[in-house]
Amino acid sequence: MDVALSEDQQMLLDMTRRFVGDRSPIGAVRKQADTGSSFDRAVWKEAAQLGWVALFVPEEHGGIAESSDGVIDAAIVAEELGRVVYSGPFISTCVAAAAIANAGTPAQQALWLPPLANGEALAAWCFAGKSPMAGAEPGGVRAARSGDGFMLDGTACYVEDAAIADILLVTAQSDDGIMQFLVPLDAQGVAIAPLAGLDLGRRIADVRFDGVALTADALLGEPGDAAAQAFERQLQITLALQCAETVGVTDRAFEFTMEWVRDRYAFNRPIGSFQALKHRLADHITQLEGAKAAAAHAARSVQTGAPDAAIAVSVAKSQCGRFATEIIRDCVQLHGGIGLTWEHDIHFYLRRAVSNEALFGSPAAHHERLCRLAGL
Amino acid sequence: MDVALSEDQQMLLDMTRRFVGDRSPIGAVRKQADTGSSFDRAVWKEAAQLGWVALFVPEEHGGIAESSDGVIDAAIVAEELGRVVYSGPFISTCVAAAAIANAGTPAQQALWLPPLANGEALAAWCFAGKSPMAGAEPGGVRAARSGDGFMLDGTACYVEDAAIADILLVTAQSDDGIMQFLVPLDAQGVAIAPLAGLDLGRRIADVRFDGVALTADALLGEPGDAAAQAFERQLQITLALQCAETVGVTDRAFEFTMEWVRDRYAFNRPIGSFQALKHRLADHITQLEGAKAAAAHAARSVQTGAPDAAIAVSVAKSQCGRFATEIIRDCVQLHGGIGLTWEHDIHFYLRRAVSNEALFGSPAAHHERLCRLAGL
Amino acid sequence: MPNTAEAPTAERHTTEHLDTEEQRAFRLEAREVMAAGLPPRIPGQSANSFEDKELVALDRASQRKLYEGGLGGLGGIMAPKEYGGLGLDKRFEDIFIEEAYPYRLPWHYGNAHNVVIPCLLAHGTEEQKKRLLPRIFSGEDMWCQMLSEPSGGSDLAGVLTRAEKRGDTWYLNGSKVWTSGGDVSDMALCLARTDPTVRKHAGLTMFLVKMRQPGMTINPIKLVRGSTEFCQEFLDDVEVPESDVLGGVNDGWTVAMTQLAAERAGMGRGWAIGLRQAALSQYVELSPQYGEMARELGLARDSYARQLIGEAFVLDAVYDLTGKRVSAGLRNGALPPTVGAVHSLLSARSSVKRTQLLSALAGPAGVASSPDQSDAVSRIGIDRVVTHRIGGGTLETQLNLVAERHLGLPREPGSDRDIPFNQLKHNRSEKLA
Amino acid sequence: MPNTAEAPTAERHTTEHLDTEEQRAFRLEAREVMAAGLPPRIPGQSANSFEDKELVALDRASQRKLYEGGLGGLGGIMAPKEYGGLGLDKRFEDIFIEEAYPYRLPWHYGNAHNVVIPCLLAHGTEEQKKRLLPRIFSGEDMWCQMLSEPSGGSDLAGVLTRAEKRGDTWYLNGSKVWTSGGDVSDMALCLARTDPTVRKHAGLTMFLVKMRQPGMTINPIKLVRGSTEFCQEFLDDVEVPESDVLGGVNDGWTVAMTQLAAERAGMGRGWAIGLRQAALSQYVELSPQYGEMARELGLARDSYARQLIGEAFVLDAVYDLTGKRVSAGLRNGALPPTVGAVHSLLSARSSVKRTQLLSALAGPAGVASSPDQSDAVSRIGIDRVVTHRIGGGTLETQLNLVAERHLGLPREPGSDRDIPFNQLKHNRSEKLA
Repeated sequence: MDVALSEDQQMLLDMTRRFVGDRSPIGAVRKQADTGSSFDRAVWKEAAQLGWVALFVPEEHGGIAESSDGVIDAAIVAEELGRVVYSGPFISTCVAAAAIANAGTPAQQALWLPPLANGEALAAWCFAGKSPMAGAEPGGVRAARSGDGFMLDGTACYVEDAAIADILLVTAQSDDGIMQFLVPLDAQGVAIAPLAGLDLGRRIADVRFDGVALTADALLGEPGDAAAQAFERQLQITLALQCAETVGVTDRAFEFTMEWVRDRYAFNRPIGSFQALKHRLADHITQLEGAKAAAAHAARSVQTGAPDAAIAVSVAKSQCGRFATEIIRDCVQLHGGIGLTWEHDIHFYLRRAVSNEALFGSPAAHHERLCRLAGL
Repeated sequence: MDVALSEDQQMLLDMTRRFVGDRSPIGAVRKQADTGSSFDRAVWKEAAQLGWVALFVPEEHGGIAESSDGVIDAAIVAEELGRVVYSGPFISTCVAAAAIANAGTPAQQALWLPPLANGEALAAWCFAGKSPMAGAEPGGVRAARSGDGFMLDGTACYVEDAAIADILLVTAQSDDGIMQFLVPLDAQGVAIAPLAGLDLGRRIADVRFDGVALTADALLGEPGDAAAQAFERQLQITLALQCAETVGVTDRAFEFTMEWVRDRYAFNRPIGSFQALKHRLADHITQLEGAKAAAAHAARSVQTGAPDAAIAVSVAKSQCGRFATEIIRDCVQLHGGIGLTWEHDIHFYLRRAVSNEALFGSPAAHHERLCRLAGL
Repeated sequence: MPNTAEAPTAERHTTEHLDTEEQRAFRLEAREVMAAGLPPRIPGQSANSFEDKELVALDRASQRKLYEGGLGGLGGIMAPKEYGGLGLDKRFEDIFIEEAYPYRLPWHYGNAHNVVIPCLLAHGTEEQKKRLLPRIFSGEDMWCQMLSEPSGGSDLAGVLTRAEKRGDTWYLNGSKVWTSGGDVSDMALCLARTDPTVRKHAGLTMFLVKMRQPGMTINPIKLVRGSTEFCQEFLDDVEVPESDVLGGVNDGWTVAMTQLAAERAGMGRGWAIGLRQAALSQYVELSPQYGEMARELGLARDSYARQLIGEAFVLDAVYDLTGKRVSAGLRNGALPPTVGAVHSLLSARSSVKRTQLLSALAGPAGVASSPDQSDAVSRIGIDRVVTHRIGGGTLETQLNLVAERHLGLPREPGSDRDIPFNQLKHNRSEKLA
Repeated sequence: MPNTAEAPTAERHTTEHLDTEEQRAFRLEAREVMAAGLPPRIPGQSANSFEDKELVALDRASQRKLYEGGLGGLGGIMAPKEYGGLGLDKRFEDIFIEEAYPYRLPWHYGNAHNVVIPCLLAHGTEEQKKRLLPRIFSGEDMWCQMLSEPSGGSDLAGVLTRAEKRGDTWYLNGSKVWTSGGDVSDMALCLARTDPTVRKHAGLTMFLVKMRQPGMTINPIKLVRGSTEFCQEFLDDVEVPESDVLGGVNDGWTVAMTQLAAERAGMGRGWAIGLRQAALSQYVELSPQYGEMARELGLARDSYARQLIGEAFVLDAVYDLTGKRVSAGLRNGALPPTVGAVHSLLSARSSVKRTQLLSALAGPAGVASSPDQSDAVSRIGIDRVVTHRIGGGTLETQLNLVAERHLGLPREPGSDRDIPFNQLKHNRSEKLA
């Protein structure tokens, strides 16, 4: 989150924090894990009314894109969602809405944007393959022209929210370059293979496409360069929001760890008065400030389409990914035994941090991406 | 150095420490740096009389190999040399002596082993190329048969002590596999290009071979597998001694840093009573014990020709290389400003540690080597 | 604290050629008794897993069989005869361990062996030793240690559990936590405060407490991974007869020190046992598992992945070699006893680093695992989440031990050691389970 | 402490369109004076390098030219007119900095600008301000700070240098160290102990000391890399007239606090100046130098080398972005003033990490360099040796600042703050040069 929020943005932040505090506090994800239930759909619909997805949807389709700072505002929301390890499909749905708003035909927009904006429909984005660059570039799915339509084959890996989605946004490679499609979940040949996720508030799956036949109107935008640019923009939005979420996760875990070290006594002193702990915490806040700076810049650059947007998201991903895990891991350490119990909240924070570090491109993948962006 | 020294080994250690303490204390390398002089040849000859090189030379050529534990004993010496950042050509000369003792013809042995053992002659080993694996595998020099003899071409990089050597041990690649040669320094076409060394007690150079014609008797041992094995053994000896030296460097720097933190007061307390410093030092002694364990095991395995010798030296190199630098770097930090002055000894220690880390294969090169040894 | 390391699996080692006649006889007897009564060693099986009630029951039965077969049970070989032991020297225990190689020993009596027996021998009355020790050797009593408290963290002497005497009986009230095997044990060493008006180390007493009695509520603690090897106990007027004070009243800290020293030495012995086996494989071996992971992930040729794997090889080898060095140095006296703490710290640091390296290797496969992935890859994410251990003290305690005991650096000033306990600040007691 | 960062080199920025008429006039005047009197900016040239006596002399001349041209000299624009300044507001200083873009400003007066002038304004007598400030603006006096002592380390209030009064004159004896530019300065702020019988912060006094006088021996300190930007001074009955006490006798700590706060704010302003330029490049750029190094080393396609480079890109970008964030947060008040310490700490950590990454990239080329290697590769080894800086306080001080001031964590207990100075333990004074 930026150091300078507008009044509207401060209101958005306050409203989001109040809403998730009331309707989906950290206890919600524990309850889901304990009961094996999924996220609360009713809460999602209420959230949609607050405009979470509408930020990316034009007014004519029920959104507020024209009057908001899309990615920057969504990053404010994402950071708040991170603070409670929220389990709804925020990023997936926002990205799909942005993609359809960007390149959809009037019919596609009219069909999908209103229900995405008002919480009636959910979307998932299928694009990753299995490689060291998984999640940071397209792979896994291939498209071929077939008559007037197209045929999809392959497996999209690490797809968030596929199991609950109504529509799949699919990025595929083809002989004509990148192609993107909107594929209904019930299309013949689509199969979802759920993965065991470390983050108990996420639903991740591999999505198999086994000769999935699509009519021409499934195509989203123009194949080739336009689709490649659209893909890049979708990835940037995803990363900007993921980093903002990671910042929220870390910030909150750091916050309650600070309370713990101030309140907890050992040897007649608050443990936060021991110099070794103080120095570790000093290093953590320093890297956390770095993560905040990088995440805020990423959101700003992506929103404004700045020339450094591609660089900015990879920088943010590497910094947020690595240090969130490292900081929260040490916060667990600082809690002593209690931090290792199921009943303590902190493991939900660390699960999300570790998960976010690895998904949508590991730090290593983004280091490689930065080298490519630098022309190396 | 092993935790269990024999009486003889303890004597060797005591004698070496006394000798370098008297004749080549840490001040010697500073003096050389200040005056631009090289190492003290007279000291080297005295040292040779103590049997430093003779450890690798059979009795018939004036050595004591049969009655000593070659690499293990030499590692004891090397560790002591590290403690004073000794600047003589210990490792180069030992390795050349071992190589000649291993595969030399009677004539080669009779010519070179006595003067190497008694300090009259010095040797340097040319084998490294320029690649991520530089120093951990042969490269740089190629040999070809030419009439009855051979022709050498190429550049051996990062050669220690070439400028002061009487004889070059050269490992070259050829169509018949690895070949090794003994090349006199004044051979036509040999040119030494000194490098600017970080370690002020070392002389490092690139050695160029420009159509150097050798007669058949310059060949050392059989080309092919035998030479490859001889190369590997030379590398192992080098690494075992380098790691022992690095342990000595680190142990001594850690020792005087411990004295410093015990004696130095800030805020009416010894700075060694501050918990953050204590924890850093606890981590350092822990990794230093790891380095000692790995270095001692490497010397033992190389000396006994154990099946894990190749692995052991790479493990030791990675541990000693990385942590020596890290520990001494933090020791500099713990000294405050004085540690950054030319007049303080510690930079000589850190220079050698950083230099040892990079030479004869960086830790990264040895990680790669371990993967190859693991069949990956 | 549990020994969560795997039971040793390296090659068999024997020193049979060194046996005296008496030792040879003992060896053959051991061989026969073990063949008849012990379950086989299962490579990879946990040494201790108090969660696995069947394994605990199996160990109880094994301990009884060893005892009935005349081998003294785990911990009984070197114990004096008058307390039910065999009264033999270390050589016999070594033979016992050698012969046990093909079998599973009753490792759940490891705590009794390492800690409880030495404490009872050092501080127990004649009556206590005669009454309690044989019940350990025979497998009747399994023991746990109730030391830590939910208010306490690493400040062991800060116990809040109160013991008050009414008539001949002590009544204990409070809560203990991180007790391994609390729910399967019969007896406990329990530290409680008997005088809060003196400085904190001075007002403590060690009690021998029956675990199954009114007023004792034992709740397993669910950990992040779902396991429940530790318990929290709530003591509500738990009764201890006067005769079950161990050592003097208000002298409990002395007993606790014996206990901690025995625990540390036991850890040493613990891995010495492992190492005696591992030492057979005196060579460093590169575990094939990292390479297999890389192949599974399609990264076998990636130079960055190979760096991660190479560094993991080094991590494992250095940990192994340091263990051997420490073990050898302790045996021959070349290293001070405090060096054990260095090895513990290396263990903690190595496991964090290992999970970091493997997480980087696995990428998304470590946090979202498909059924066709190997377990080694799939568990990387959760290993990264639960990389810290409860046993062996907190990292801070380990760091302080190394700095103060091993390096001899000064303690923190401004200690609370001289202030009456009831004037100290402490935490409320949290309920973990 | 010196600003060792390179002089800013980013693109030129102007806010000319916002000028009032008066500002416009000032701008044009500045433009003219600078064009006539200032040397050109040389990209990559150090801002401060007290070793480079020619550069110091050049800066003295530039300062004089600015002053004589009516621009007040560095530090003079906002200073009151009665002390030789221009008495203008911040907007004019901003214009001055904008217009100075093509030139080298007299950065060796940065210390005066950032620290000395604020201290004199805050604590000086009317006479002192009138006498001393104009000499700074005009380039006559260059100032240094004599604070640290060879016995002192990070314990600034532990100064041993004694000041004793005989008649109207104070006599100073002792040694000071890490004085940037001690050998080229004319005047110094010097902290000395005037009463050792009271607690250490209470017995200090700040003196205004002439550097060139009998009894003052100034030795440049040779650093590892060979440079001599710092000095050690030995004071042997150095004389200071009564009129050159700054602030009250025994109230020197108050002045020192102003001085440290000004220095920190100055660092803030220091990079604010840099950033005002860098902010023009509001986008993150990936420096081509790492890629060039990789190509030179033949590692451009090596996936491990690319990881090292990628991480270095991130390190630089995050440091840059954090600087911008801190700067913006300080300007708009969204971040507390203490956040500056966070940025300093990040700088220290980043530079260590950067040298580590680049060392791994360079391998042997970093420690044994051939003449045909680039300087960027050749310097990696020595960078790794001298990765720590003297300026900005020790790492420990930075960590304590962040922990205590920024995070609000408690100070160490058992402080020495209430004990008379002559009962404290301290170190002997070492000779560094």
